[in-house]
Amino acid sequence: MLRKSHFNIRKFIYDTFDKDAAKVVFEREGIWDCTTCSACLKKCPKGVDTTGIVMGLRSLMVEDGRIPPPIRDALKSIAIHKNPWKISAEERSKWAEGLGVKNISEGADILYYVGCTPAYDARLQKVARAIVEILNRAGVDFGILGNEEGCCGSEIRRMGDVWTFEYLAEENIEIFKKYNVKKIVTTSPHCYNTFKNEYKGANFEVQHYTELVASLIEEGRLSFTHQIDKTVTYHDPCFLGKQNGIFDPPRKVLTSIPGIKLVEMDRARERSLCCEGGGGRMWVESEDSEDRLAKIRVGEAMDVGAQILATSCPFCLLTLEDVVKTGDLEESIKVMDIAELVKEAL
Amino acid sequence: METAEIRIGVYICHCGINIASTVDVDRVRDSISQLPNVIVSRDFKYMCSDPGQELVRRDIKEKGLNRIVVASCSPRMHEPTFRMTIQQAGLNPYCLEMANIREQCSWVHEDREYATAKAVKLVSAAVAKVSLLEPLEEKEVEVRPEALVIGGGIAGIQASLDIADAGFKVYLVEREPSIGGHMAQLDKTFPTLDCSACILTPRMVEVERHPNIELLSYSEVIDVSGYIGNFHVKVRKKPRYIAMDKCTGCGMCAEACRMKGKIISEFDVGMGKRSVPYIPFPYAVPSKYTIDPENCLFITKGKCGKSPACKDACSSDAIDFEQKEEIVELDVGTIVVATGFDLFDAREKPEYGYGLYDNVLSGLEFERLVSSSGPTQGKIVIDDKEPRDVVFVQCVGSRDKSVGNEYCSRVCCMYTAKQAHLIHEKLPDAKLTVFYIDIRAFGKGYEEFYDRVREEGVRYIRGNVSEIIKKGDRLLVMAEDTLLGEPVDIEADLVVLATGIVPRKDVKEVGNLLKISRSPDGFFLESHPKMRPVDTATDGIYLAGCAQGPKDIPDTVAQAKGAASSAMTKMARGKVKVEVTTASVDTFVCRGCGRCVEVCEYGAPNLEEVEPGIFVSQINDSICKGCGACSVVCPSGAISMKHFKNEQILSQIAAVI
Amino acid sequence: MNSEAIVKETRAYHCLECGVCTSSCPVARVRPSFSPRLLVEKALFGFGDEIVRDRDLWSCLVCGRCTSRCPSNVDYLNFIKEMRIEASKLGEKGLFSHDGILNTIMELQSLSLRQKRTSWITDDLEVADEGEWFYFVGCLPYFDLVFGEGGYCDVGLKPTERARNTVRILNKMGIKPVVSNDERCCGHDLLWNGDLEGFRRLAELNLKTIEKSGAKKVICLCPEGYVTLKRDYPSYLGEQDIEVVQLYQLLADKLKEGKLNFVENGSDNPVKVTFHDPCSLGRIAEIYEEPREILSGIPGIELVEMERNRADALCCGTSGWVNCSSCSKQIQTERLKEAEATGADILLVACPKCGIHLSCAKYNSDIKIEIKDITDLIVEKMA
Amino acid sequence: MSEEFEPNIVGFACNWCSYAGADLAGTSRMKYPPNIRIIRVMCSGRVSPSFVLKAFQMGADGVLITGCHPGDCHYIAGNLKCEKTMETTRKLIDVLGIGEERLRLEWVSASEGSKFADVVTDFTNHIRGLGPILGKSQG
Repeated sequence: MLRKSHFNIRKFIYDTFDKDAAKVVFEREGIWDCTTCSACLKKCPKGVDTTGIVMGLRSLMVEDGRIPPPIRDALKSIAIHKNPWKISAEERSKWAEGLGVKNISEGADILYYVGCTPAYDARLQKVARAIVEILNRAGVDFGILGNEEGCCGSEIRRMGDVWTFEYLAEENIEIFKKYNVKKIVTTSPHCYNTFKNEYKGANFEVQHYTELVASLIEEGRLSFTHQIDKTVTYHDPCFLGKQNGIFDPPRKVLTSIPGIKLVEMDRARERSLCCEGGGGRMWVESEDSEDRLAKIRVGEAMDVGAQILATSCPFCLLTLEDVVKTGDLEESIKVMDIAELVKEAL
Repeated sequence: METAEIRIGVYICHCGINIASTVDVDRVRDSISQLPNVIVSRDFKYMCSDPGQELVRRDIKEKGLNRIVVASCSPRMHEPTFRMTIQQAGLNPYCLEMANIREQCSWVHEDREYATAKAVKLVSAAVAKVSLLEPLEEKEVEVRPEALVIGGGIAGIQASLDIADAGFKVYLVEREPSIGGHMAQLDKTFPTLDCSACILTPRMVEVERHPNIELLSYSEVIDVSGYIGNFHVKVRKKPRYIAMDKCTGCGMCAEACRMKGKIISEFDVGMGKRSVPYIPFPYAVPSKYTIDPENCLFITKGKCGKSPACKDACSSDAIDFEQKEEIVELDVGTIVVATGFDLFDAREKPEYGYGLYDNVLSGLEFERLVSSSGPTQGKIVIDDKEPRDVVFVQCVGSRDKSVGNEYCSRVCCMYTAKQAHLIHEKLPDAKLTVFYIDIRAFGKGYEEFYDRVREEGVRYIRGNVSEIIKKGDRLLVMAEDTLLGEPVDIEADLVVLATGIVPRKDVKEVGNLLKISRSPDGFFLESHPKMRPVDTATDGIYLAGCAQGPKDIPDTVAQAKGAASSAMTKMARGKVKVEVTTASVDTFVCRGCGRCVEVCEYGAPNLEEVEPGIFVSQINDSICKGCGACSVVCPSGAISMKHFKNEQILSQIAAVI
Repeated sequence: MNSEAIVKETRAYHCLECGVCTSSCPVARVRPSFSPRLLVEKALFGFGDEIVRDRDLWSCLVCGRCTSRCPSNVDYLNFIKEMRIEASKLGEKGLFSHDGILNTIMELQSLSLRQKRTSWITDDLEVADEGEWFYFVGCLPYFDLVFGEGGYCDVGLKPTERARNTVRILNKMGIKPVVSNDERCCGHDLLWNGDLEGFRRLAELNLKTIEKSGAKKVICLCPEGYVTLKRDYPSYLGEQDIEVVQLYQLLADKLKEGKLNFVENGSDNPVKVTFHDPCSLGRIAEIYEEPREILSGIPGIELVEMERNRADALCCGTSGWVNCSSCSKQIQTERLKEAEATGADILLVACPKCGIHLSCAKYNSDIKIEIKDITDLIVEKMA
Repeated sequence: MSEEFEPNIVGFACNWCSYAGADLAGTSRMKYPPNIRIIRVMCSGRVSPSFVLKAFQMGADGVLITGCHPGDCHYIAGNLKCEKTMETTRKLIDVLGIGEERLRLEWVSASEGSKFADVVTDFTNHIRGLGPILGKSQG
């Protein structure tokens, strides 16, 4: 991010040593530019919690009411609708209408936690529906929370509103307890990460859907009938790859689909480049869209000859597809979620 | 155990007025005289003076005393004095107990009443303990005038030569076919730019020729037992499949081999190729060939053409596929551990693209590339092209918690400077950039060398590299210039990673073998970081070189000489005193549970099978240091700590309360 | 009591010198110099002084095998106890295991210290301060710190789990027992190590505590606690107005009444278990069948008996935390091997101490059999 | 002696660091309360839990163990072994009702005479504040 914005994490760290942290963050530019991808944290030789510092400083801003309007709106929406997309909580499970998905209150082995974006965004709803179809095919006993599902709080925490995050976390844990949830599968790596690493006192197992699908394939519970003769490359989402070390299951899923030729970009796995969708960045527009990392990333995918750029994160899907659309690249490359590819091949 | 009646003499010292001004010595003397078994209780102005000591000696003789209590200063001060005193009068020196009524009473308290009361308690405790003390015999063990040196790198070579020069027999065990270690792989050495081979080879040859050194190359230590002076060592000599006495080192076998040029050369760190019969490098010692059993067609498949090509080619009939491994048993008095280090594997830092891009090299790979004996005969070429832009990255695998190595490897700053200089020398037009966090040029002539390299135009940028990616057929190196606070991207044709020093991957097994412990960084632990830097906690085992921690060549040589000197000191005297106050096992009580074995840092207790299925712990008192940890964990009460037995300490507790 | 009086008291003069005692003695089998017969004979010939100074006086396991087989009914157990009381007066003692901490723990409990012994009680357990039933927990809270996870001599056990199990079982039977923080060590080991005064102090404190709770029935899991409260308290402190019940007696009754039920097990392959009779529960309290009745009521369990069972059972090898030695280890190893030889997967124990001693012998050995307390099994299978 | 409760404190000091530290307090003429009586052991790892329990049983009001700082142990890790044992011992005396704060383990090096004096002063005052174990003055 340093390469395109004023954001320099090292300066923020230095300043916090001897100045009043709040003042620093008010004076310096760029605190909202961090995508919390944690590339710096993972590489820091002294193990400094850089991402934590960003979140901490942002929380000072939030406390002081100095929030960029779009972020303020997103935070407000979460408080009212329990999602950052300003749509009523009553409409949360609309995407599932007609699919016959059972509600978790009827009891199920697994809770499929859809997440805000897949629940409301028209593009991502397709992914959610694809996941439902895959799980049904494999005969997985699962249920959803329906309109009772609320935001996981991952992004809100990264936007600095730690108070609302804690409130959301407590509320969600209560709901999970109520339905005796033992295992959760998420669409988004962001929900996955926060459930796994940031929910204190939680007592459930959590999986990203690519992990579950990979194990279903391995157990022989999913089989493919359609061939997809395409060259595919895979973009590792930061919150799944770098931050949680899940590199192989998505690749295993892709390579099990007949016809797919998987090629790797130069920056793959731990080396993956962030798409800029994390850390609340979905709600702030980058100043100069010329240098968007997503654009670089799509370029890298095309360089290795990929016809499909596959990913497994709602934010990655949106940011990357946006580049393809605005750049008129739809003829040469297509951005798809792994779930969509699996569904197609079933 | 003595069964005779206990007759105690108690002597209370005034220490001039040091004790007497705060403690009422008369009262102490009188109270103590009432205690059971106390035959005499006296006070004296200076107990440590000649008349004071004489008083004790006379009483021992005249009154038949057999236990003595001296209440004076700290036992850390005068215990040796009074032990000698009573020994002169014919008593066992361990029949003495001191009460510290100066440092821990008169000097730290002001109230005379309290101080006197406390002194009475302290002396009573000493009386209580002394009546339960048992005479102990001091023991000496012989030290064999032979040493084992494990590892034939520069540390092992130096230690072996020093010990051998002093006239002692040395067994030098090296796992590889040749001695020389990592130093043999280096090109030039900083800061003086001596050619590494030029200064090392003569030492290697000296080892081979030395009448007191027996070199066991291509061999591994597999078992060590015993203790200082009397270690028993088993060494496995791996089969070379080539008779050492017949091989002339001519190399015809390697020439003839069907796998010639197909095997990756370990010495060239994967950058060159070799045959199955090989000599690691041209100036190897011993200069004998070895057949690599893992890649030999005849050994792995049982067939190599009609007959093995090497066998046909050898004119001295040295090839012998019938060779078997051999176990050699040695008895030595001391051991020097010089097992060296491994290079950090840069694949653990995937952001640098090592292992992914051919033009990202480790520090050692670059050494081979630049060496005239290396795969390119010293030409710096990548894909047949000379690099125009070269980037050096410091601290790869050192000072890095994310890979678990918090320490500084101590050599990378300087070897990077040297490598930059070597490129500059060969490719004066190349643009050289070094990314660093701090430059540590602490040795003699190091800072000057660093300055010289910078004067040569090498650009030093403060900030470490975050990522290396491909850009066309070149590399893009990304970092922040932390002095300017700005991002910096540099395109390069070659990146050299200053890969650090890490403990050898088998360091744990070797540690267990020798029963020596490791510090948190994983290297072998010295007895004291400052005062005993070459000793280990196990008497008779000494450390040299990078096995103990990262070091450059001068420090390695210095430490090797230190280790040699420590070993020689013990061997020169020929005898060594062992701890008297050791733990001992009542073998009848012992349940053989092994908790003492688990808790002991020195490997003194050992479970021995006395009858089938019945184990009993035996403590080797030549190894035991007397800490007493085993007696605390012993569930059955079978272990007692001489001079600090349970009942002795309990009697003290009862007396002080 | 002098040696002559002891001989009289314990009917030692009836000794036929037949040697059944010595040949029944597990210690004598591994340590030929130890002979119950010779000890008695020494007393008969007036060498009592020698006995009280003899280190072997403390090697007897008071397991009762000799007493139960003696054709002349010599009360060997009391003979040893009285001899030890005499020896204690002279300052003699056995070699304490674990540096004597267990003994000191017992002795310290006779002071008026405010213990914190009930912290093992978890929220799911129902206990009371007053009521009809008093659950006498015994040393378990202390054993937890010595033999539990991270303890001085960690043998992979969770002793207080036995206490929780007991309360769980009692709760299931509709009993909300009194558990008191003022409970003390029952005094068994002090008594059998010759400290009669220490035993009396503890017994008085315990009786007072039980009385205060209003309980008329005392339930014990620990067999040693059971025999001490049931037999020794009345004999040293007079008849008490309380009924002492061993948990397995109660459960066997409940099973017959249909009040103790177990979950049905769907699996066809029953788990093979074998059962180690504790000396105090078996030979001394003569409770042999009750635990077996309970086991036979548990579906999916097949009880296979060891060669030596019931009155013939071998001791777990140590008593009173003294003279635990290579002999003990040999006895324990023999017992464990005997258990393995039955082909059972699990060796069930009914006494916390047996559990500790046998687990200790298993430590660092090649013995594989799992050691489990019966209460673990009951709680697991209880419907 | 005064009417005030004067606790009995038993100290165990390891020979190499803490006992030397205590000696240094003496040679530097530092002052601390006389209630502590030190028993010298070669290593803090020699201190058996039974010593602590016996001390309390015999009437000690507090037990202070001092050993080398972690990493400085003359016997490599005896002090850490002691730390582990004493952690359990502390729990044990708490269950027994003696109170865990009556047992303290401190690291004192050979150069820390003043720390030794401070530790002893602090511990003595602390125990004095707690009063006798059995609640009535024995003093």
